[in-house]
Amino acid sequence: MSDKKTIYLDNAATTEPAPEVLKMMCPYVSNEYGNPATMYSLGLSAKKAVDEAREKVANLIGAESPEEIYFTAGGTESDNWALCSSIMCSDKKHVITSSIEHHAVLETCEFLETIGCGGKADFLKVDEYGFISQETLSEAIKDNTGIISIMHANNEIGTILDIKSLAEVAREKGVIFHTDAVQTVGKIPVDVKELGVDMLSLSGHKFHGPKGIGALYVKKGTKLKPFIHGGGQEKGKRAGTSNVPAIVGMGIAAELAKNYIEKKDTRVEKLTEKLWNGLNENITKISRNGHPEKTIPGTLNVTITGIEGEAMLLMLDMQGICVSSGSACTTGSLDPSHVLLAIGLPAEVAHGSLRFSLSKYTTEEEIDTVIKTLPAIVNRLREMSPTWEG
Amino acid sequence: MSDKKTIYLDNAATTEPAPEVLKMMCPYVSNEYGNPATMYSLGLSAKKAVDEAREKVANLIGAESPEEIYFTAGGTESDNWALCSSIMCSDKKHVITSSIEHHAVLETCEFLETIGCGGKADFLKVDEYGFISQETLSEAIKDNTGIISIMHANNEIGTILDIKSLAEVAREKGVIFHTDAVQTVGKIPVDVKELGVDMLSLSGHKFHGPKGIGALYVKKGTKLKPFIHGGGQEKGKRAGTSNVPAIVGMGIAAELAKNYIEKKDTRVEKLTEKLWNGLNENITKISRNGHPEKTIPGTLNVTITGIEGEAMLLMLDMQGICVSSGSACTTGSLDPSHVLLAIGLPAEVAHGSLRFSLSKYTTEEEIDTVIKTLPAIVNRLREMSPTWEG
Amino acid sequence: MSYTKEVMDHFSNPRNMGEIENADGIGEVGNPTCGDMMKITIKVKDDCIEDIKFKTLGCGAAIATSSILTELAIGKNLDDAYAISRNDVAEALGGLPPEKMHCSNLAADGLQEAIKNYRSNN
Amino acid sequence: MSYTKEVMDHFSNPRNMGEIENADGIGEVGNPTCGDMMKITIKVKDDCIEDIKFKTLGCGAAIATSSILTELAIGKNLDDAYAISRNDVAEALGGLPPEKMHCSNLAADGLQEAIKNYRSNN
Ligand SMILES: Cc1ncc(COP(=O)(O)O)c(C=O)c1O
Ligand SMILES: Cc1ncc(COP(=O)(O)O)c(C=O)c1O
Ligand code: FES
Ligand code: FES
Repeated sequence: MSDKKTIYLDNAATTEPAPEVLKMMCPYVSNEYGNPATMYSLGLSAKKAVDEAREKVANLIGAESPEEIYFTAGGTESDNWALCSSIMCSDKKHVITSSIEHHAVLETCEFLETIGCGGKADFLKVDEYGFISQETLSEAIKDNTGIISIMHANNEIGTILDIKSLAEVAREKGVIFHTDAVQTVGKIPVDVKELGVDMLSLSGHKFHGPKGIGALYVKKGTKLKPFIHGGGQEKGKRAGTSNVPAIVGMGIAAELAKNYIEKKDTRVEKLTEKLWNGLNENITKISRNGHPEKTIPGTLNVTITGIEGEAMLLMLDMQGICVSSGSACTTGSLDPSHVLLAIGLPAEVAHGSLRFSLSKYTTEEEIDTVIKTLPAIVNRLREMSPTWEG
Repeated sequence: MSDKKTIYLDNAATTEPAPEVLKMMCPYVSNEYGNPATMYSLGLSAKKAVDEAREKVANLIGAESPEEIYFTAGGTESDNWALCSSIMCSDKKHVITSSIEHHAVLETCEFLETIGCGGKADFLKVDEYGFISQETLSEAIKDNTGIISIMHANNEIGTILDIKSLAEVAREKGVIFHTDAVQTVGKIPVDVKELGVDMLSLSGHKFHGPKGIGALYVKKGTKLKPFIHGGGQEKGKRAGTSNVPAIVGMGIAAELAKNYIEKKDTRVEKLTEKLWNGLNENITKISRNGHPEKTIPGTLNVTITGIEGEAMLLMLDMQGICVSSGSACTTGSLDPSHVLLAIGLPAEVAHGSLRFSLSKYTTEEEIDTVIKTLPAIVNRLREMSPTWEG
Repeated sequence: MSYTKEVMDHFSNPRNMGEIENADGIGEVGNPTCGDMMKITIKVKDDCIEDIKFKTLGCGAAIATSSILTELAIGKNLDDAYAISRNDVAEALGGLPPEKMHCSNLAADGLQEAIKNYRSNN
Repeated sequence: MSYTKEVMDHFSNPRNMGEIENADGIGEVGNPTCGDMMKITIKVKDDCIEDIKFKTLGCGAAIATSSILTELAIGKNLDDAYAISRNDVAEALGGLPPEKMHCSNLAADGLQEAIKNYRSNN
């Protein structure tokens, strides 16, 4: 069920593919169905389309060469790959990451600790905004540190970390630096050379591209061991028949995103501030999580005292408003968000959190509706609560 | 470049998605873009679509329950997962497989031998058709055999192996049995209970579904450890935002394939025989590889003495005919097909092989054109050859 | 994860929400750290539950199970009311997602606490 | 993997394909086990390559490099012809895919063998 009136504010979970993306993907699903690994013309035209998309993705993140882009099935696989490649193919078995990473990084670390290859991970503490200092990182580096993986921006609270300064520490100590940039690529300028990273993960469906496609940037010269084995695709580094339509779609999305970012449109930031101000004026005991300025445009995470997030989410949905409570991936779980706990929120407060994530398609009217709708829902749920004193 | 006159005979590499598949995928790429892991309605309708597709795939392969189907990014990932799960999460570190498997299995075996988790693989010899006897398998099983992985049908020569009898041996010895059924699912009846397998890999784009989507069947009760980590998707076993459009598309393809198989249409078999007879009558020193009857309908692998496969492929392509020489995945490589060597062909003969793979969309007219076109190409190339004596 | 129509009905139109003043029995269960708290208040007459109200902080399932519990309990004698199980609650709602089954404990436990409280006072 | 227009041109319209009868020099290189074999025959006059022909069993690149080699060699004096390198061959074809670079060896080697054969006979 999707009707015109749905107000979609969960763009950090997934986004609506751009109409241009759909249009360009279509031929590659229908008559241009060739396998780019083959030698006949139908395959070669598919290969050409894949190469063009690779170039567009390379352009979006300022890679030196399209050869540094490896297509994957999504951000999750990119994260898994970066860590497994670095730890499995090296004597250096120590991983440093942060306590606010996406589960794709956190659980891969746990995995590396259990398969008997000798992996060991440390999870850096963050401050109240989600930041990590150069000192904290520097102190954690050991002789056998094989990779440092710290996210560019957090998917729940939106905080953008100072990756440039952290990657500098890694470079000085000669450790490979990976960043999960799934939440920033396509939304803010991301330049791998400027950031100084060796590897970077991105995902198509987070910036109005298709689902099921992502990429891993690997700086030339960085050792890369395959994670999915079995064919010559992606220069022998990532096997499996290339997902041509999705690759083409992500390429177009990358091109659109680049144009969008270059326009320096601040509409989304302004709408986000409007949303925060509107909620803050009309709801008591509400607070904002994450850094108010160093944040992904469009992401607003709030905690509202005396309510549980899921109940708010369901009531908003009844009004046609889609938001997320805690992390999208753990909505089915009962634990409070590990990110909110890591930035110091008590569990009972963390339970009452909501994440709004806007996109360039979000309208002011939609934000007005949310500002009008949520306070009544909060009142209603607080009325039901045995702990709320008013 | 794709024009009406392309004769596509490389359906073992990838197939043209059915028009019905495209039609049903469309809404899930455009307005039904919700993330099925979320709780609001847009996500729930996506979840429903995913569940329906899961049921259709379960139906196609006779699974006891849709819960036994796990979606992946393709056949390659399914193969990698089955092997890694069984070896990494168990004390039994020995893999038995065959020497004619797809690289997705072969290279994963090599990978398991190198990451230091203690994996060790044996590659069973096959006979001239690609068959393996119960005795051969039985003798190879050791106390620490953790998984047996033998393909249902070979992608290069088409031979269908007697998986039922091999799985029986595994069951008697209490070893998990996996089959790569990427080439059979959707083309011939495949029933996991009838076959008696514990795990089975399949891939959407091989039966007129979309690229970038596959599944692993895992019989209830079989231990399954995640391979791609980081989220609650697929019951916590396979992380990453669900590729809803592709899943829906594969569901439709599964439904169409089931209907098609039930009709017991023998057109494709007949066209394949016609092709073989036509080539055999018009080309000297041509022979057919693989078993002539126990074979996937539509797959015809031939070797033609005195010519190199790629040259034939390129000349066929100039006439608008797409075929494959050796395995599609290794066309870029210079080694003769490991499968043809395994069934006993000398390297110099193996170099002169071509694979034709038909689909239900192949027409008799197309086959007639190939029969008319190839003999002249063969003559021309033999004329160029310093070794051909005529 | 998705809820049944019954759950969504009780969640959006909860029955007997509120607090009975001068209640004969009060049951408080749950823990805000876990994100869920419930308070059941009952009025008892002739060993039967004459009136019952709830207040709940929690997820959709917690609110819906509270609501249906009050409907199941009202009018029952104390022994029968005490015997209402988590499964009774879940069943009356047409089922709960597996990961939400624990929420139904809260409601049944809350009522049992209220009845115990009433009995200890009388 | 894809070939340049020049490769495809030489592959589909090979120049100087065949065998010179009573050749002054014959070069045979390659190995059918590897899928490639080449035979170069030359006619020499005044220390120059007056005529040259090839026969090749091999991939598209092998055939195209044979063909372009004959064009590069014809009319050259033997020393210059002997000096034609695999890179010259690849360049003249507008480049070869990396995995096919080795095929260009075959052609240059074949010509060198033919010249050596001619010289050893004269
Ligand atoms: C920060 C971050 N990393 C990784 C992922 C995983 O990306 P995908 O769903 O494309 O696998 C996500 C989104 O779910 C994310 O927000
Ligand atoms: C037998 C076999 N297994 C596995 C695969 C890999 O499937 P996919 O390309 O969907 O990853 C293929 C096809 O390439 C195949 O033929
Ligand atoms: S009451 Fe805690 S999850 Fe339902
Ligand atoms: S001649 Fe062997 S691959 Fe080209």
